Amino acid sequence: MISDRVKSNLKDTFVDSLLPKVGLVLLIAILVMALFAPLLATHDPTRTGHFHETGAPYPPMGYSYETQVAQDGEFGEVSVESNSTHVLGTNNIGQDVYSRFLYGARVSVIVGLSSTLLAMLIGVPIGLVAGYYGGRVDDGLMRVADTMLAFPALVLALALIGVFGESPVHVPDPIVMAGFADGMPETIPIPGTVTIVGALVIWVWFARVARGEALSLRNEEYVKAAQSFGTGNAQILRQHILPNSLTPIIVLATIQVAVIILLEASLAYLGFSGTTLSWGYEIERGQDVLRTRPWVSIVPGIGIMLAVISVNLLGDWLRDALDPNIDQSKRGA
Amino acid sequence: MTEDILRINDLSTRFFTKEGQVNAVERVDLNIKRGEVFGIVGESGSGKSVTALSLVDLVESPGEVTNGSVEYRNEELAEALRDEYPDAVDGSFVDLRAVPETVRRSLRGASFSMIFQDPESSFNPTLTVGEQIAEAAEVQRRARANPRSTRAKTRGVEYSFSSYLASAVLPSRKFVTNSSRERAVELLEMVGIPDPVKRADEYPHQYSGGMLQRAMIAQALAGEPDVLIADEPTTALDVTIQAQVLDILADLQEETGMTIILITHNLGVVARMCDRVGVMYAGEIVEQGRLEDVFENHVHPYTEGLLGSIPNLDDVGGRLQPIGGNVPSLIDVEMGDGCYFADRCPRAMQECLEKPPDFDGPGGEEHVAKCYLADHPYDETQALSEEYFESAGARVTDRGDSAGASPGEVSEDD
Amino acid sequence: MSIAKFLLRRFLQGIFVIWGVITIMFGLRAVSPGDPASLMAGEGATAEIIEQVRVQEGLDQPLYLQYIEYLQGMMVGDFGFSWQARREVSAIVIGRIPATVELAVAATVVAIAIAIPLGVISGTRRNQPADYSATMFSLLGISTPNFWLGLMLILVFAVWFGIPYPSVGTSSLPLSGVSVPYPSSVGLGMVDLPTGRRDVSFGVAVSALVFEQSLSEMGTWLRHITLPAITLGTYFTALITRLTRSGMIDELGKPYVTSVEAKGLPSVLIRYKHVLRNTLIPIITVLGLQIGTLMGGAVITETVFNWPGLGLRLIDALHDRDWPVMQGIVIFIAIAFIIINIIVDALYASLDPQVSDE
Amino acid sequence: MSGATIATAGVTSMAGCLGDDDDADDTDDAAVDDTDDTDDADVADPDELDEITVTLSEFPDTIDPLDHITGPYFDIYDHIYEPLFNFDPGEGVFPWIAEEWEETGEGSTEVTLRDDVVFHNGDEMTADDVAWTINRAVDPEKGVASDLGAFGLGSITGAEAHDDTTVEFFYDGAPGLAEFEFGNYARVISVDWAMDYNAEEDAISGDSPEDFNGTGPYQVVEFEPEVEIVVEAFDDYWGDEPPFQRVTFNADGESSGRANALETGEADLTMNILPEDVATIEDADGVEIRNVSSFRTIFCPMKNSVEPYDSQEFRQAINYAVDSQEIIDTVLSGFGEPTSQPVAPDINGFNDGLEPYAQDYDMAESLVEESGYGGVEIELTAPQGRYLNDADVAQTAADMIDQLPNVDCSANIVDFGVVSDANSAGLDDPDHPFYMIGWGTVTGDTDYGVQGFFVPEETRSFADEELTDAIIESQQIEDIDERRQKLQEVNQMAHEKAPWLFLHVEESIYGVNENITWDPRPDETIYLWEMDV
Repeated sequence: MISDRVKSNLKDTFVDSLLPKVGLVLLIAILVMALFAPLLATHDPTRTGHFHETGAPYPPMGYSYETQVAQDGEFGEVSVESNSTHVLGTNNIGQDVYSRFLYGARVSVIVGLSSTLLAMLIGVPIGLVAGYYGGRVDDGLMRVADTMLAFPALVLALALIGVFGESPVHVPDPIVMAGFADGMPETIPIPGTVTIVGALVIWVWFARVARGEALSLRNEEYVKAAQSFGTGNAQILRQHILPNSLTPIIVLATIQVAVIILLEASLAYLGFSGTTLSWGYEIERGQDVLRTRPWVSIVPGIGIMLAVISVNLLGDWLRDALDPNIDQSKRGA
Repeated sequence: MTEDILRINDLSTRFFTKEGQVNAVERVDLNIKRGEVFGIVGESGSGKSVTALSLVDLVESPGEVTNGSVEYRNEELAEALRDEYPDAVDGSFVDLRAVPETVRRSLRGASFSMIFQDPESSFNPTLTVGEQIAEAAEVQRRARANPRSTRAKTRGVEYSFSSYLASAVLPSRKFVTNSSRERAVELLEMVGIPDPVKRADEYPHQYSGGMLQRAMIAQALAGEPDVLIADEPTTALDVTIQAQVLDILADLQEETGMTIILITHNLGVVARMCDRVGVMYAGEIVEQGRLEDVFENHVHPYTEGLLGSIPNLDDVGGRLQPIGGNVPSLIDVEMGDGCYFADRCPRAMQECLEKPPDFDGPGGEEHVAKCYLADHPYDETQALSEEYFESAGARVTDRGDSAGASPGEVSEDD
Repeated sequence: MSIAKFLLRRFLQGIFVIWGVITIMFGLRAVSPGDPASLMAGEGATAEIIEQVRVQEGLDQPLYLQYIEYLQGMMVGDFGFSWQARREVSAIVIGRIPATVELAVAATVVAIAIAIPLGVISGTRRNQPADYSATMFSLLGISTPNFWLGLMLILVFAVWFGIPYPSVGTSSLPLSGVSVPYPSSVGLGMVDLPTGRRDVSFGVAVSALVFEQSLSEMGTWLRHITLPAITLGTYFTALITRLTRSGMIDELGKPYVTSVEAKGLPSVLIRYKHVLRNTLIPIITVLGLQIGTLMGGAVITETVFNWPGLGLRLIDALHDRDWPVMQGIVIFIAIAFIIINIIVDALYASLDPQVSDE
Repeated sequence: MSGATIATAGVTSMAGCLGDDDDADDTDDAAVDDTDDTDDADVADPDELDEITVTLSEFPDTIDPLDHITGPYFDIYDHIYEPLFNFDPGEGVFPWIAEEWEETGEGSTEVTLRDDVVFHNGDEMTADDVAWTINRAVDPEKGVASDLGAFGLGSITGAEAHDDTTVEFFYDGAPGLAEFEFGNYARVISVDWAMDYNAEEDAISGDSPEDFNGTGPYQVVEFEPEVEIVVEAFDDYWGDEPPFQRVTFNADGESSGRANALETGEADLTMNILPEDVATIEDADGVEIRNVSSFRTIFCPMKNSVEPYDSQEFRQAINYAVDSQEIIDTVLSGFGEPTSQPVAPDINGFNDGLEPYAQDYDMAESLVEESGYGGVEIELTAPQGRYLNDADVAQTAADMIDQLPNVDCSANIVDFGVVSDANSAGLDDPDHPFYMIGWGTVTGDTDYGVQGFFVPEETRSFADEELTDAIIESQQIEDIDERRQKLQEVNQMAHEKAPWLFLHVEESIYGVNENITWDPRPDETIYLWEMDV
């Protein structure tokens, strides 16, 4: 389990350097945004129609822009001022960019965490069993793992979505249900297929790490001792192997959250996430109007970047403090 | 034989670590004579290796040579540098600390070379041994063609950036000429490697430890250096191999007449090889002199402790005797103002709470000790009580901590 | 074991994995919730076409027979037939390879050329401004979604700086509104006015250069590929910088470096010949795995910039639900990935003399 | 007929102009200069504009001229495999390759062909070629199971050549329908040439210019599958010389990419410009926007086999909840016109007495209550990238409905294929009962705009006996005015029964090099021979 040495390492590396602190602050900010989105949002993120009187979207606070609108087929140049209730302006269909930014954090965090958790639930037991028993079970797993790794993550995800389609899951919002945030959506759509596909794409990393740990732990004295007392394999796995494998698995999980966030954003950008309430989709939406209304794309992109940076920074910190040997290759999407 | 080749004055090296400033080398004065074998002996963490690295300016961050001079006698060099750096040149001596780094760098290999204690980690695992030795020969060949210019070492198309990159990826050898490669084979033969032509093309992991150490000696000799610094050259080796390696060193020294600074904690090695010895403790040279003086007429209780009760030179036990007490912390704030050994010293006196100057020892000339006992005998009435340092507490920490506080360069395997 | 044996083993493993990849794709088709025949017939197929597909593709056969046939087809490079495009999938795939290879190679070259020196500088000047900048850059680089980066590059270069950018093989961004005359604003005299051509392949550009001494084709090629290559290469640049930096720091702490320094070798030789070489060994293994990321990134980059490669075709196939093309491209990418990894292993083996003793 | 695929885009292929403005006689001296093909950005001198690039929004997948029925194919292939007849929407069918035709009995029409038509490979076109092509198209067993045959030529059963220039078409539907079908969709392939491609069994496929062989004014000189087709004027064309010597067709899926191509001179004509990019093109030099209100309406069918859409009150409530003018003004930057009925204003049978449902939330709310479906959750399924800002329109509409206190509505953005399948799956398929789609009434007649959605039992998405009967009744009326009146009634009925959420008429927005004289057609077809420089 987590030893004192590890704890003091964690503390030392945190105190000594700036980056983990930045990461933690960012992460807390993102989590707060995600958790309290209904309270922090100024508008229902799905509500359309917040337009300037000219029919054009609002720019972010403090900006104004010139654009052309057609009224009755005639073009005219108009100047569009910002509106103080829409801090970051509105998008193509008059939705509040700031509120969608907050809810985008929510979708990213939910998908990132649930997909990673699911991948852990699939990968860790398989990896532990393979590593602990070794032999044919292990060989089989390693071949499957090699095969899974032969697919670039995004490509495999696309193939899976191509087969199974996209299905958004409408998750009720407890804050709104409890009546704390009137006027906010009661449910938010989470890209269900993407969550599962994400887990299917990354589980193999967990299996590999868990296998490696089990492989080395099974030769430890206390495991041998337990075996000699006739403790069942399942119990040994649960009581000895799993707890002692957790450190690298936690480090890996942190990094994989970033991978999933990027994956979800990419799929949403490509139009395969099944929900429009996503940073990735919002970037795609802004692509058509990049020249005139760049904020529509810029804002959600910053969201993705900050979320991924925060997770990466924390991952670096954990890795440095917990397990300097964990493979760099486990990052990336 | 009596001419000094190196005059080291007041040399201090500090490590600036998170735990505080570590005084690894503390105001060291040494004169090394041309052609002699000078031994530096001491416990782990006493600063021997850092002293050696300080001489050739290889102390790495967070370490830094903070004070002192290292004067090197070299007529040619002195001549060449006299106009440009008048302050650094004194007669035929050049103060290496007062000239630019490029100059010091250009002396590496050609004037000073080093042998390290762990041959297996001191060779680059991905290049052949022959290549690495040839490289050293090549550098010196180029340097000799144009002694003052470091640029001469990096001239030519093969030194372009792209060829560096290519060399990182491709097993290329175009940095060394054929003559250097032949020289490498000669050197390998010289240190007694059988079948040197074939061996030159092998990688370090294909060598045994003893052979690698010989290869390292060959590498160090490639530049025909004035001064060879051997840092624990036999520590990592088996006893029988140790003897072979020492023989080779001794033979080579005899042949070439080069100066050897031998750093070791092995008194047997010292006794066998050295003309003169310096004993280091807590970054200081606490006693130095001719081998016989230090071994037989030592005054410093630390030297005495090191040698144990062995009274005569012919019967040196080999390993250092354990000394009661703990290795001192070298962290600046934890070091007192007095003699650093006082807390472990069986004959510590009141006056030892003030730093002792160098006193002439009872042996021949150049026998010097940093101890009041060299000046006057032990006075029991002045003795410090046993509990004195225990209550002082802060000054002495347990061994584990001090090892943690010391930079890796100063700790050795005992 | 010799290097040859090592590679042979890797090759055999590769074959095994390719078989696994093909089997997984077959399995996906089999477990797909819809009717496989309508899956293969693609979007908007009529009942007649679906029936025709069922018979011609043998989808009315027992599963194991279908599987054997499927494997046989793959073995001779037959990726199937696109009922939507009425073409052999292999022809479609082959047609799209050059664009993707150009992009991936350009990105990799850019990444390596920038990242390795940057990583070395960063690793050798720790905690200096250069190191901090490189660290920040690599942190941002690995954290920025590349489709967004692509858009931002277009925004900055094409829209705000008013540098006209060819639409072809690019997104999206109208550069009009840009009133500066074209060639001077680019600042590249060799760049022609945009041609009516969709795109110039590298091969065409090279042959123009060689046989006609014409720079303009090459200029066009460069102009078209610059932003996509930067977009795709940034993550890699950041990753390699990071790996090089930490590898350099690790390696520089090793005793052999002091030993090499004591020999009097010039520092540039120490860094690039000795240290970098050892740093590259772990980097190369990581990069081998990361080629997958590069390929995934290519899918996105091609979409952003409308670059006519495999990735864009894959996305089109998915939108059209053209299963055979999708499957063909996925299998092709996986196989390419496996082969690249074998090549990487060969490189690794040639760099690390100890590999043959393992 | 199942409308799914036809609905996909500007489906038509009628021959356009009557030739009166076809004075493209200035191209004789415009020899092709291969070394100078990079200069088409130089738009200053119209005389040099004999090479143009047309950038479409989608590139054809297949090269078999019968193996498709959607816009991008016709936009390219009609210049290679020209239509047999000249069809003008709302006006009727006029001679082209077919010089004259006459009904010869129950279910047959005899067509007389020109005798001076040659294929690009030099073979003379004969009635045999025409008959074979028609038979190949309509027989699913022959060649490809052709969309063109199945949908476009749905009532045609076959054809037979009598001599070199006479061919007889057979059909099992009304003569008017048949005339529309062959007038619109008949093409000709050389039978001898096609046999080399085993065209009786397979689709014609290949990747070289020789794999095209039509009678059109342009022949293919370069072909890169999925990327571009380059055509040049065919020297032995029977008709007028086309206005451009050399034309490159390519595609860019992004509106802004197409706009960009136009502005940088890489394209001279491009289509489906999004409203967001209109201003950019308007600002640029040498190019301009040409837009026309199309025959295409955008709407959201509600399958009345599925709750809550079985309630007329509910469907009306949906219409009252959505302010389509507001959507046009904001999401479509003013391009479009709200609709009150299935078809667009210029269509025969359009009822101009009808007003679009005006947004009225109170009315909508009470109608929902009346329907008994208060509190229901619904989902609007909509495509992305098919129609102008389709996903944005759908999200806005869904949100307007969502603002009803007693209805929750969200938009589900999917690939067009999903919507298309939902549409053709008919009432039995409950998966996507409320979806957004567009339909181009390319015939210019209301019948074509409503019949597929309300009549055929298997594929219709709305079942209402009264409405179905009215449509069928209208089909039997011979008198033009009487029929128009009946169709207006049909539109009136459709308005009241609210089978769809009526949105808007889609604007066709083209970006064009201003040196090209061309008025876009409302049926979304691009014919080069209608252009001039």
